[in-house]
Amino acid sequence: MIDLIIEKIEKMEKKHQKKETVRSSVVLKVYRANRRARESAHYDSIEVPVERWTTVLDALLYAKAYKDSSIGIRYSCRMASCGSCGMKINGIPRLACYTKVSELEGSTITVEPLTNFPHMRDLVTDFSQFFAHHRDVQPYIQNEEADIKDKAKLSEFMQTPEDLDKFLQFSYCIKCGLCYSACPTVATDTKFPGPQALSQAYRYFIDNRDAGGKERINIVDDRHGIWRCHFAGSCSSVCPKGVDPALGIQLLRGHLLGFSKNEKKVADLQERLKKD
Amino acid sequence: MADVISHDVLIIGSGLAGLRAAISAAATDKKLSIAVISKVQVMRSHSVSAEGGTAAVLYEEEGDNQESHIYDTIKGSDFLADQDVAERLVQNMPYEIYQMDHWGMPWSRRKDGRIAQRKFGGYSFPRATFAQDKVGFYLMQTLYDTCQKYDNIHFYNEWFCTSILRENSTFQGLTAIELKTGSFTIFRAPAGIICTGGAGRIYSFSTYAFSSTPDGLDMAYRAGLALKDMEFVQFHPTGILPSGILITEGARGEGGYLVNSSGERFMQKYAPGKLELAPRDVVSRSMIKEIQEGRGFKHETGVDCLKLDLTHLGAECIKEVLSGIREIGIKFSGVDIINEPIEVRPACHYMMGGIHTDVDGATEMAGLWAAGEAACNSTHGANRLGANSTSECMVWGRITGEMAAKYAHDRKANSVQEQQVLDEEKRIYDGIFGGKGDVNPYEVRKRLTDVMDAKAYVFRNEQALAEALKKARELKAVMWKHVDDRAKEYNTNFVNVMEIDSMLRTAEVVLVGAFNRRESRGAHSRTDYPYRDDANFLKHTLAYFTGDGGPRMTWHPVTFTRYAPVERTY
Amino acid sequence: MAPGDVYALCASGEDVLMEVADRNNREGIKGWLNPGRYGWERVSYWLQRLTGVGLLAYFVGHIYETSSLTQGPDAWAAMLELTQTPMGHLILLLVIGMSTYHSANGIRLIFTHGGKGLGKPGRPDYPYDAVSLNYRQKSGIWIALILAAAAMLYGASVLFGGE
Amino acid sequence: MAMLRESQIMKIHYITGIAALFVVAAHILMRLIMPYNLSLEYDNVIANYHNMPYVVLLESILVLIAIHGFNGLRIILLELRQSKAWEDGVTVLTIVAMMAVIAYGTRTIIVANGLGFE
Ligand SMILES: Cc1cc2nc3c(=O)[nH]c(=O)nc-3n(C[C@H](O)[C@H](O)[C@H](O)COP(=O)(O)OP(=O)(O)OC[C@H]3O[C@@H](n4cnc5c(N)ncnc54)[C@H](O)[C@@H]3O)c2cc1C
Ligand code: HEM
Ligand code: SF4
Ligand code: F3S
Ligand code: FES
Repeated sequence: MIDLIIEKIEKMEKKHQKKETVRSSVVLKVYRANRRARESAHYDSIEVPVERWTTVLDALLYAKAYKDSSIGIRYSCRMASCGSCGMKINGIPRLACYTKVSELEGSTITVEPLTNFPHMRDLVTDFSQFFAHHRDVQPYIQNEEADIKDKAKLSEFMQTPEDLDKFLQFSYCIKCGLCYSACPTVATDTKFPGPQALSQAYRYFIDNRDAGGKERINIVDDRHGIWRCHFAGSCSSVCPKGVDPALGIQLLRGHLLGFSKNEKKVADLQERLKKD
Repeated sequence: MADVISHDVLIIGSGLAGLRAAISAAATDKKLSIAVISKVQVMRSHSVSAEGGTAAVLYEEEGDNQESHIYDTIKGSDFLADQDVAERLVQNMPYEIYQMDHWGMPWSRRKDGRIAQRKFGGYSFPRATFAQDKVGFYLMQTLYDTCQKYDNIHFYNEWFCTSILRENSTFQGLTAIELKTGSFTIFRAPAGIICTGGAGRIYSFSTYAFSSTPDGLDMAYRAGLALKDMEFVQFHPTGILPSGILITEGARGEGGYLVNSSGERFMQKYAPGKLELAPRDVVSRSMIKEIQEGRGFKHETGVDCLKLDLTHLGAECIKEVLSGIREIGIKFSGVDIINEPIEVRPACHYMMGGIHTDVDGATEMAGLWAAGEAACNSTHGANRLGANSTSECMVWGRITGEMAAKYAHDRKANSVQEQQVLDEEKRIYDGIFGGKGDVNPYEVRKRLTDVMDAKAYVFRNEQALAEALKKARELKAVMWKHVDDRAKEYNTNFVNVMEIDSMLRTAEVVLVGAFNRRESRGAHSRTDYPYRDDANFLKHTLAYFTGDGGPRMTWHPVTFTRYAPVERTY
Repeated sequence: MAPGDVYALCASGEDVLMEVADRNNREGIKGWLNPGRYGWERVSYWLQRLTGVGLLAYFVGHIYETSSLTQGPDAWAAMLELTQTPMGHLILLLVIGMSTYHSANGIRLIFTHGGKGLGKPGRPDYPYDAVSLNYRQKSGIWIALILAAAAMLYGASVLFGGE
Repeated sequence: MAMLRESQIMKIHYITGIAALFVVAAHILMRLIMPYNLSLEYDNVIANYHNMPYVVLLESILVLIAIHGFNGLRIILLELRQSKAWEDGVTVLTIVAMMAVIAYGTRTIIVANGLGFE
């Protein structure tokens, strides 16, 4: 019964999301400032033509090519896989190349740099600390066999599709920083690794090829570590790739609290299995 | 003079090739300091867009063998591949696949826990190793994360390299601009590896990332290195409209059909043996023929196209192994491939050509190597098989990284030639940043790429190429070089203008090469010379920089070790 | 400064410098002001905080209030005169609501923080809906709010209805 | 200061939270066995303080909530600013405040326990 009601509610919400409005032009309200040059911030309004499939990135690049070429913006793949173009669009962190103008309400679109990242220029922010947080959680396989020593004996670690599913979702992360920008703890705590790094810690922790663990766990079990997440969920609600960092964080915490047992058996190399 | 930063090995570009080279150099000699310099942040490189697979022979016990992979590659290349290079690729690939597995690559798995492989165009065995349909992304992630283990790898995110510094023919370093501050800096090192990727943005309708411009190629070209086989541009059959974003070949590998407006699976006519899984040049040509003969669809933008039908695969299969392109279809084309066929058209996808190297990836300059798509070691000849490119990046990334590290081991960075630095500073700051042009550079870019799309597409002919060349040279001569944005910090306008400058030169090389090659081979198809001409053209094209004039063209022999050319049918 | 300079600063432990380099553009607690952008979990986040701090303040106040007992009946009566006013009752009512919400939501959070009730990770299908932001969690928040409202109603009937 | 790992501190936080729920519930229910106003009369209150189980209850409420509440405050303050001075200050401050509140409350209990019975 309850499940049925819930399903109904979910459906209603989704229908709501799907709305598209086609316009022929929109006004981009672009945040402008050059930090290093100590320029003060202001907004520029630029009108650009749009079509049904125009993304906010398309619109901004059109503005850059034909209206004001000095707009500072970071972009690369234009297909939501490189993570360059994160910015606040109408107040919410999103990927510009992944947000169609037709999905947005109103004919003015406000674009601002991601909060919680040091600002550089216009829509561009500094990711150095974000990347450093990622590096700090030791995001790599720790295993004696990590580097293949004997090229004559090649084999893979055995990993069933079920083993894969345990971490696959978290490896969708494109390091776009939207979650970092949305998280209320990151907003005040400069030492908090943030949802991206913490969920990557879980991604490697739960991978059955990883034999490390203790050290990585001790890194996140810190005064400014994993416990500073209070399940605000904003990270998961803005993540464009379905990583659900909030889930990864809570699952890892489950292991720290002893709620979940670590039943991970470190995978065997395929060849050893065959010999047995 | 500008600030100087010294390292032992400089790696330019942080795509698959660059990262693989970095790890291999760092692991070869832990005492060396390795710099990875890239104009984008590491993980933003174009390689993350690669979708379908990485070719390797893994299951010999199940019927695959390396000889067959070698032959498929050579045949796919229309016999223009250097055969020793193809051998090297195939022999090294299994190791790379397993090494990636050990580093955490989420390869898709078979039920028995072993690595899964899928069918891909032009192969006689399913040997595209895949991780859903985000192979390039996962490879990049695995390499990037593995790089974090090494303290001797230093990343220079968002530094735009502008020129190679050299003494006679020995590498000495580079000049680069730090985007964040705008400062012009010299990098010094005894060894360097160019991994700057492809140049597909010289076309408008292209599957490439916006950052795939030819500035890396151009840098080598201006330093006197040859660009090889640049006329061979691969058009991938399935770019979606209107953006050109790719639907992976894996979609056809999993069983997708191409259909024309009479609902017919037209590949039956053109490649009865392999159907949709014929090599890309064959499929793209068939598609254009269908369109020319009036059996295409019209997309709402007015562009001709055909449809890729995946509806018969079923929702579960699509969600499992083609989730990425389903997302792309819904988001960028408004089509859920589970329910509807999706409109596609051949799009510029890969540059077979690049910086001329030998089988080890060494360039003509001592101390300088090239790897990945930027290099042309002639693995792919006139046409690359899908899934062989990420493979190439891995194999030569590793080889060049190792060789550069060994070379740098007992060498010190030399002091650089001051004059070269001053000249370069003059070229970019007086010539470009301080330029007095009044034509909008972005308009120049649009014109150029539109011309390339129109005249140097799947089918080419003498007249069209001549027109395109004329147009490209006109654009080059127009007074357009200027930068409106006067700020030093994060000046992307400046970067764009420098990219456009390199695009003009590289497009010219492509067009001259295509003009000179009066035959049809692989991806280069001339309607006025419809057949392959082994007597006159079984050789590589080389282009050298001559200053403001066009390129100086010469030829280079192809290496044969096992297979004599035969007619290529599928 | 070289790229990664902030990282270098973190590593060298120069806290003060890092703070300056880093505060730049942090949203700060201002970010709480528009929680509607993000959804119920975000509301739960700051309500848990506000009620926590509120209860702590009340708790300290309550200890002070009861300490007047030690000075005899007169002091106690004087204190009651101060607290047992309509205003005091309103505060008490708020405390009832806060503690009900904080406890109920707190219990949910303890499970959640231990990874329970969130669903399992797995292949995400487009359109990506995070499993952790599921309706079990959302209903948990609503239930806490409803319980708080109910407790406040009951409390009001005791506090104001008794006369 | 790092005598406890953060995970241990948080376990204490959760346990004290849940335990507080029970004792506070008991505390409130005891006020409801008689009309609210009556429950506040001096003699009735003092009577409570002579009831040993109730004293234990009050003391545990005091300790549990002080630990839980001040640790909660510590968390919030830690997240607000980060520098060694601030963080050390916060840790010391919350521990001192916690102990002070417990001591002060305990004093009330002890004194009230010794207060006037005929
Ligand atoms: C959509 C798409 C899908 C593909 N799918 C597959 C597939 O399934 N299988 C397969 O095998 N291949 C595939 N390919 C091909 C393959 O992805 C590329 O060939 C390969 O990724 C190239 O890698 P790279 O390392 O050489 O260069 P890139 O990844 O392009 O990296 C180039 C690097 O050089 C840097 N750079 C460039 N210029 C400069 C400069 N001036 N200064 C500083 N840095 C510079 C860039 O910032 C970037 O980091 C695909 C290609 C596309 C376009
Ligand atoms: C009665 C049962 C209670 C339970 C189950 C409970 C549980 C919790 C939980 C789960 C948290 C969140 C910790 C986090 O997000 O990391 C929390 C925070 C907090 N609690 Fe309680 N609590 C209870 C009572 C109280 C009381 C009575 C007080 C007041 C003295 C209090 C004060 C706080 C404070 C100040 C916080 C910090 C807020 C934060 O961390 O965001 N709690 N509590
Ligand atoms: S977890 Fe999601 S939002 Fe966060 S960086 Fe990764 S992809 Fe972006
Ligand atoms: S938004 Fe922040 S508080 Fe936790 S659930 Fe996400 S990391
Ligand atoms: S440009 Fe790559 S994610 Fe938007």
